Amino acid sequence: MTNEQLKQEILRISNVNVTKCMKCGKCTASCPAYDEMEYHPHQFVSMVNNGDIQPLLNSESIYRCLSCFACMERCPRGVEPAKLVEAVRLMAVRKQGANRMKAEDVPCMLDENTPGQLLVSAFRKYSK
Amino acid sequence: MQRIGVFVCWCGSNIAGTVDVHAVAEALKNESGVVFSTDYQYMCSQAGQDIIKNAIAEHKLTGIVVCSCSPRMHEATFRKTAAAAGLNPYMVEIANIREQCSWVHKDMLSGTEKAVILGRAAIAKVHLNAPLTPGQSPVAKRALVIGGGIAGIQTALDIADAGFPVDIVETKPTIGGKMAQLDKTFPTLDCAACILTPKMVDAAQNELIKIYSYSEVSQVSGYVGNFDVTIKRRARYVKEDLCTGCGLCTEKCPQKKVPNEFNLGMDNRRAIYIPFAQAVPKIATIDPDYCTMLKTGKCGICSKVCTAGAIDYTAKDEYITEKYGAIVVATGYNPISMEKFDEFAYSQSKDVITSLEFERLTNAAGPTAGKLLRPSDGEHPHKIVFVQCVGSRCDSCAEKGKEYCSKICCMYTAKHAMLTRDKYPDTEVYVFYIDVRTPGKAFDEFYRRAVEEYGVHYVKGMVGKVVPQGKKLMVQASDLIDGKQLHIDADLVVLAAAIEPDKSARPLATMLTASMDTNDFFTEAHPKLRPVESPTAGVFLSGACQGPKDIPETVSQASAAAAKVIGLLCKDHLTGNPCVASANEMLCSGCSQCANVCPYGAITYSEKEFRMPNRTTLMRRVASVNPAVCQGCGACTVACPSGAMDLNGFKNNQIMAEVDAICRN
Amino acid sequence: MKVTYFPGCTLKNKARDLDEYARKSAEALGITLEEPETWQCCGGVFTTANDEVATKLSSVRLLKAAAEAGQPLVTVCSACHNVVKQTNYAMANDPTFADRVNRYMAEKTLYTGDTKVYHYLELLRDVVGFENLAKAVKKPLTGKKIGAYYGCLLLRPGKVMGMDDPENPRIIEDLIRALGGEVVTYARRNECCGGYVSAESPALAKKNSNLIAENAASAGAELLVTACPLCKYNLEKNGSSVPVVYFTELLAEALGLKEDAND
Amino acid sequence: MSELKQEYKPLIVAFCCNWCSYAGADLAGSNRLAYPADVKIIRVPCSCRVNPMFILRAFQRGADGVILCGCHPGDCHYTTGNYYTRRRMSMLFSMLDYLGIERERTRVEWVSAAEGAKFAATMNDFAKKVASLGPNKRLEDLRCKP
Repeated sequence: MTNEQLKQEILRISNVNVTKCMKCGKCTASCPAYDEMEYHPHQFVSMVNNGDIQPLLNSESIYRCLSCFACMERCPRGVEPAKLVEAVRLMAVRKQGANRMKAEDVPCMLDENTPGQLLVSAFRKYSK
Repeated sequence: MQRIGVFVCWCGSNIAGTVDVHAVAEALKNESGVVFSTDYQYMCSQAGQDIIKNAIAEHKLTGIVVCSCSPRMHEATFRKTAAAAGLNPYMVEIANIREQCSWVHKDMLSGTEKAVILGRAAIAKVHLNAPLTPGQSPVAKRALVIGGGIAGIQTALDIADAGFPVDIVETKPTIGGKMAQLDKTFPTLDCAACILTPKMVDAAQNELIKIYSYSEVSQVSGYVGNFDVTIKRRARYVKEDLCTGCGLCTEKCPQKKVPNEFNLGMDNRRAIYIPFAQAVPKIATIDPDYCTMLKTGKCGICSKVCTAGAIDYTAKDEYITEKYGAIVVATGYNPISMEKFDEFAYSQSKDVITSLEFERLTNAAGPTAGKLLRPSDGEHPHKIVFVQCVGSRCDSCAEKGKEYCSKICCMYTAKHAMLTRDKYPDTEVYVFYIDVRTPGKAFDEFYRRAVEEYGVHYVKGMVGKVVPQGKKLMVQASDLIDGKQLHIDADLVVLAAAIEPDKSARPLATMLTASMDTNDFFTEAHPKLRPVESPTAGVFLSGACQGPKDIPETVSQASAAAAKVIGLLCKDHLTGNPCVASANEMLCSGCSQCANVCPYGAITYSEKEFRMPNRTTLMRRVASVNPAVCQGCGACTVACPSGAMDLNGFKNNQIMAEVDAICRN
Repeated sequence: MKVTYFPGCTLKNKARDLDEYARKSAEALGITLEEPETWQCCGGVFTTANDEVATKLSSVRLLKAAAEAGQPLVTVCSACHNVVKQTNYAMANDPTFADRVNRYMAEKTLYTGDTKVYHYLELLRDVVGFENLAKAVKKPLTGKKIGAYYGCLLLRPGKVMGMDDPENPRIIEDLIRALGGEVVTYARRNECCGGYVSAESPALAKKNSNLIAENAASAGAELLVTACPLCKYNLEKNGSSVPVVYFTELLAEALGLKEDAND
Repeated sequence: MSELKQEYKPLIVAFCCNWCSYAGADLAGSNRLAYPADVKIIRVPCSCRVNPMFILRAFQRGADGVILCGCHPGDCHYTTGNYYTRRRMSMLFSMLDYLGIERERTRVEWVSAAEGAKFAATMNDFAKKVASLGPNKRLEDLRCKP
């Protein structure tokens, strides 16, 4: 896919209007996973707008987003960067054999208190 | 049947070059009602006008058509010519055969053909013209200024300077507005009080200016030149004519725990109070929400200590009615509530403050006597974070904040940062910005000085979260240039809150039938060319009620509004435009459709008695148009379902006749 | 009042307390919680992707079951609540999505987002009323300094959840007050604990959980209450200095139902 | 026959508001920006003065196209007149559409006093479109013909 096609695909999945962004950086200022991310919420907005999807697809950042929606809530422009992260991650894991998490990984993540909610959520986020 | 004269102008070769003017004059001679038709080199010249005048006399013309340049050019000229010859000026129609014919078409044949058609349309219209006389209305030579901030004061002073009486209505106990609360003013850093209070005193001492403080406008009727305004004078429980402003009562009042709104609640005042030392009028006011005497009937200390006998616990609201020729709205602005932006922890920590609160904290007359101290513990802050654009520039779908730029924040934040660094060089100052907007004389230079000379840290980025922890405010922010997330342990966080129109503006706009935009700012009659007039005739706009403005801009707009008011009050009578709407009462069903679309509130309804067969009568509700208020747009004529509403000069049958004439091949 | 009650997967095993005390308290407050005979997982997380239908179907079935019973739907777990409310919002406000879902399910009747979804907290606030709840309290939590921990899923996206001000929530605080406890507010109460990323990056979850616990402790909280099993897990796993309990447990305690449970 | 076709000149009525579009038309003239003589302008104080009846009348009398020009939204001399126009015309145009009148025969265009070039370009384009549609037969009332 060309950059433009990738961009359109992300915009279709996420239904985000990236042109609304005024580049204030409040999303990135709000992000609790900042330190673990290579690309930060405001960069997702700008890179999607520029069609630079490939680096995002290859980045660990898409698995570090907590989906806590802080960036969405605080964006003064209603841009919703979290939806872009989700869209890029889905584009990555929807590929055949690209599941991030496999059933055999589970036992080593468990301890006696691990709630089922964690596993269900993680599988939903990381696998298809 | 009209007797119509047609005058075709050559305009040198401007028209004659592409249009066969003789042929046009000849062709139009055959039109019904035309008794005279001629052409001439320059109709607008003295000789040309004489031809028209002579023809009117000689042929007893009742209407004339001039085929010439655009009516926007010479309609007024030819109307005067007609009037000079004793013909009603509104019996003149212009066929635009220059701008809209000879200049845009190349060949003589089609140009001439079109000129004839345009002439025919004008003739068809003149057939239906009726003489019109502009209405005249007297002008009450007194102005009302609503709002006593710097905008209202400046407008009032300028109007009074021209010799007209002005009344200022201010809801607070004193005039002065927001500017009285400010410390210094950008970009010259003169003290706000030093330049404002002399103006307040000027207003108080000017014999032509009457200040109704602690009052509000409660009713407006009438129209340009003739407004009847009812002003509610709220009971202040202190007789204005007796109080000397000595302030003894405000020291003796036992009710000490009233949040002081002048200091934005950062300290307390008494239940009887004078807002600040330089208040105008300097008269005490009793706050009925806190006064023990008014609430329980037990106390009365202020009355005992008042040597002037000015205290009156039995006072009631009073209403006065006054006639005004012009009204100026100067209701100003307020910072928005920070309630919905609690990611900045405004409700959680006293040390998160708004910029206006910062002004009070640095003001020598403020709660800390001008020392910059943390509201929570009175300690000197060593690290201050300023956050710009809080609630400004938000998208409408973000459901909080305002869509517009509040315009003044970049500059006052630069001022705050600079003054802090100047007075307390040991304090680190961060300013988080999205863009720094400094379009104004000496503004960008000012901002650069804050950065270059005073070492203020300007960070391109935003604050995402403020976490009060212990005595510190942990500020989590982005630095977009360095690509970092910053964590600053600040002592004070200052929010540049967006500004919004005062809440009183919306009901006032309804009373004045003045229009507002979606943000409740008053709309101007034209955004570029009539910026200080409301579309409602006789209502003028001054200051931030029209849009966010700094002091220099507010003062220039205030003076501009005053100039417009003076221009109006100078006239003894207002001559209206006779091309206004009028309702045919026989057809009107009183449905209110027309009033709903009228942008000027020119249409009113009344019950009228109509004669019916067999000597009976019938009461019916019918519309009537106030010709002094109607501006002649014609919106009502189309809205009217019964065809009762029509527009003089552009009547339905006139436009229809033009259509017919153009389509008659 | 009868409501359809959806406990969700975690409440059936690791978070039994959350469920058990919710049921007891409801009973004491005169609300009948009717658990559907069969139910599936809520979906775990609500994907914001426009084009995803299958992962949202189980929530739609649940919402539809409540609609058919003519009852509001009550959830307790923050995550379930988030998924169910977001799905319901999409069904009500996104006709294209609703149409795809309805076609996919191919049932006799269509579902268009009509079910009223309450979080148990909202039920307490809007149906029972905190004033009435205060009157029902038998053992007030007097003297206990309690901090509310909301996390992310309960409040955000604010427009969809419509539960409380996402930046300055007060519903749990009001509950604590109604139960007679002393409220401790602290700024990080709506910050994320680390969520499911703790599966991948325990360090991130540890950092976030610690920041939250520290902030609460420095504000003087002696106890944190939450509605989310994952929040509780992350905070406890990362050694929160402040103990964490479910809000239903606190509720049951104040209503005098807890000893009964222990008996 | 083909010669006759070339001879066909559409009849176009343009309603222009006094404050913006009529001034824009004047500016087109001052700048000598040509457009077909088929366009005949009627001056109205505001685009909101144009009663849908006027447009129907023009079609009835044999006009092939009717264009209505007003100030840009937000710039109306009377503040809100052009908003009324916009709503009324969308109603009228959908009714005309229903009656089988080609959508291209009617148009609303915002032309400011400074947009002489836009005025001329608009008229050229509109005249071309209308010419390509051929004479208006559907609404023309032959009884009105002399």
